[in-house]
Amino acid sequence: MSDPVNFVANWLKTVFTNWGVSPTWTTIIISIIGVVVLAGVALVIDIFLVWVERKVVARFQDRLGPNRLGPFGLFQPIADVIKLLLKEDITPDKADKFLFNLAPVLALGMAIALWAVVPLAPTVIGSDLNVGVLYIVAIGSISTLGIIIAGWASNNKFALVGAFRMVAQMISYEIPMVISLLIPVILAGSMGINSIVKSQPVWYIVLAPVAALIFLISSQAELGRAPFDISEAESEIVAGFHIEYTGMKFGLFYAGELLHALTIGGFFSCFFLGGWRGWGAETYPILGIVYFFIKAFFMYWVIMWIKYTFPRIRIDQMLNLNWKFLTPLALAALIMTALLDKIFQNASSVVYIIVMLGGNLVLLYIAYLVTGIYARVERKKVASPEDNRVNFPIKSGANIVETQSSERVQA
Amino acid sequence: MTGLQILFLIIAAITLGGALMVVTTRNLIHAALWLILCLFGIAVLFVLLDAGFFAVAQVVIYIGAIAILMIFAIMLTRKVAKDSGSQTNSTWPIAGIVAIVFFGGLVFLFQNWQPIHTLPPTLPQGYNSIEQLGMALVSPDGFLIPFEVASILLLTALIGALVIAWGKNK
Amino acid sequence: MIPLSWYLIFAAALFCIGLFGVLARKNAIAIFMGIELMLNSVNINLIAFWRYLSPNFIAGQVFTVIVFAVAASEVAVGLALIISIYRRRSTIVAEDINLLKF
Amino acid sequence: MQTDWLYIGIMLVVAPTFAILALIIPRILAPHKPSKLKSETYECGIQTVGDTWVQFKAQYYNFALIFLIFDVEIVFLFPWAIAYRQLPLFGVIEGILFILILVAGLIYAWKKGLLEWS
Repeated sequence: MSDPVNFVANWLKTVFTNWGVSPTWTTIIISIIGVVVLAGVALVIDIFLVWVERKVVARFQDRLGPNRLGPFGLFQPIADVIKLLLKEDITPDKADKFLFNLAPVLALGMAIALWAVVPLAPTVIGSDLNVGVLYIVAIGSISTLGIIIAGWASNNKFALVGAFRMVAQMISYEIPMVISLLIPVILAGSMGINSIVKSQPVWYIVLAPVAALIFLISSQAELGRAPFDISEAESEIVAGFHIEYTGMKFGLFYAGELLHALTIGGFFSCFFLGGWRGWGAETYPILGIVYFFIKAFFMYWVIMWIKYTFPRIRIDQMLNLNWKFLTPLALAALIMTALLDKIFQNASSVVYIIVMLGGNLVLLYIAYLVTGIYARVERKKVASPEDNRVNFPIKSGANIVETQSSERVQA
Repeated sequence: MTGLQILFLIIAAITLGGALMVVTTRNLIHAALWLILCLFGIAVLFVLLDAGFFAVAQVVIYIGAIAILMIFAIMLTRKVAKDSGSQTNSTWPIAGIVAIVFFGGLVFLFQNWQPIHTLPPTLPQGYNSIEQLGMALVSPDGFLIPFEVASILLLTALIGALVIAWGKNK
Repeated sequence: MIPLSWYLIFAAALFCIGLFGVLARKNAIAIFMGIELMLNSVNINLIAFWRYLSPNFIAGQVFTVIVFAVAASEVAVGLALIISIYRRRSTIVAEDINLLKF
Repeated sequence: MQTDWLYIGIMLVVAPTFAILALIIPRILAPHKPSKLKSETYECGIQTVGDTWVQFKAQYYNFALIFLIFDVEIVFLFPWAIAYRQLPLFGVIEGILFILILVAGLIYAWKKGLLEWS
């Protein structure tokens, strides 16, 4: 009974075979059952995430959060869902009706679809695709498209501006994210996510901390969460691309964002924290599921921590951070990892780990120095007497954040 | 008729329908979205052809980048996109005839070619075509020169596009 | 099993629809969409030939990758040209761009 | 191989179906009283002026362009990364050369000030 999921699957297989169902159809039916169960579990977790999010943000802000409905307010999200289901659904007259409805479906659907390749345990994985990493990127592209559709179909100025900002941000941050994903692929020699997890006796966060950091930052931007939430800056464009959405349609966007955040946490744990790996996970796959979710929720907590700690950054700062800092750093890390790994691949594992870790730390230190010099030059430019105070760089359509804090974000 | 064949026919019908909508729809944004549907159908066909890498690459490059670039370009030139008049040339019937004749000619040529009725050979066990592709791309006996030239091509395209679009203003 | 001919006919049909788009559409961006369809039909052919005729010889896949790069470059430069024309002439209707016509 | 994709295909059908279900249930349960005022375009309470023609900032296009080129580059690099274990040092350096050539494009855009948001 160490592996209940496969036990049930095999039992179903024998049942169907005894009924005289052909092997092909057996596979198809079991796949459908597997998909429905996985998607259902993802949705239930998603509802639960509403509670987690509200509770954690309350704690960060020294509040209590939902605490009336059920123990620790645990039934609050259920009440939320019932409320959303009973709310009137308004479609604006000028909206493109079909596309307007398609966008939230894509938002939640793609967040669920990502779970198809997440290895929950050594033997519990929807589909051990040999192009798993690129599959994640591809699904990310489709969600980007969903946002453009949402912004355009709403036929609303705020929605369109919000969608453009969001898309510019998502496509920009996709570059460092994918480059940082190339590093685990190189180290594991495979794009299959399960094989990447399997090849991590030493967690990749030790071998490639720079890639882990870049992945964390850029996926935060990919999610459009604070500090990268200029796309829904309440003070200027009200709510961004989902301004016209009401009731359950908005609920789908919200649920999609929360589930996507947890999924990013799960992928981070797969790529850099050893996924389901842990004591006894090989023999008792059920333990692997527990380890995986502990790591995924830890990373989800980190993502929330970042979200509720940093102020929103301006759009020019957002783009600068991406193109002038993260992308070059990611490329440098990729080149360094490829070279070091090739040169030291026959060295003993202790030497190998020290070299990789050392290389990454040296790279981080160089990046720190270069950014410091760059920041000093920029500060001098801003503080030079001829344009002192008059041309204080308040960019159009961006909210005002102090230059000081922005430099801290960039550094 | 096997299940795979039915699947192929459904996908092919959706893709060709999407392609027809691309070339006939008035609203350019809609045309771009139909194009995306069509490209997605082609990605599914790549899966049927055992080229999973190209399926995801198709989605990443065509849908994730090229289609979005097109939508941005449509947005930039929106005064035209709103143009409610006819979206086709006056010579469109000729174009239609040319296309149909071309299609007929291609199908006629296929008939005289023997290997067209081959069925796919089974791939060897454990054959990793992505790995083979990666090896071929950087081995000097393989496609090293095209690989590096592709890089230079992309670089030239980037610089050229930036210069063409914004050259004078900076 | 799907015979090779199905893929070839499908690709031919897609190519001709793209050709029609290129010849018939007014808007330059729509013409680009037609070109994309044609390039994609070529890709299907390349992959189908690789799979059916020479699965052990990887050239078909390499060509497809190169076509991806060419398509991306072509879209980048082409759309930049269109935007450049739009900024100068405020039109992207292919018929109206006739400075070089004689 | 094909069974892996079968699962993905079913997932890509089922996942949106779940979302569509979530949209259909309110149709049955929720009240539906449309009014002209309610279905107007929202603009902070004031009347909407003109149509949705917003000034599209040309910079967005720039970034999409750079993104496109780098995206293609990354797709080229994935087969290289998978074959990485089998490659000699020479092959690895080929891949790095490929990256460096494209970095030149990034540096060009940076130097020309095309990465600035103005």
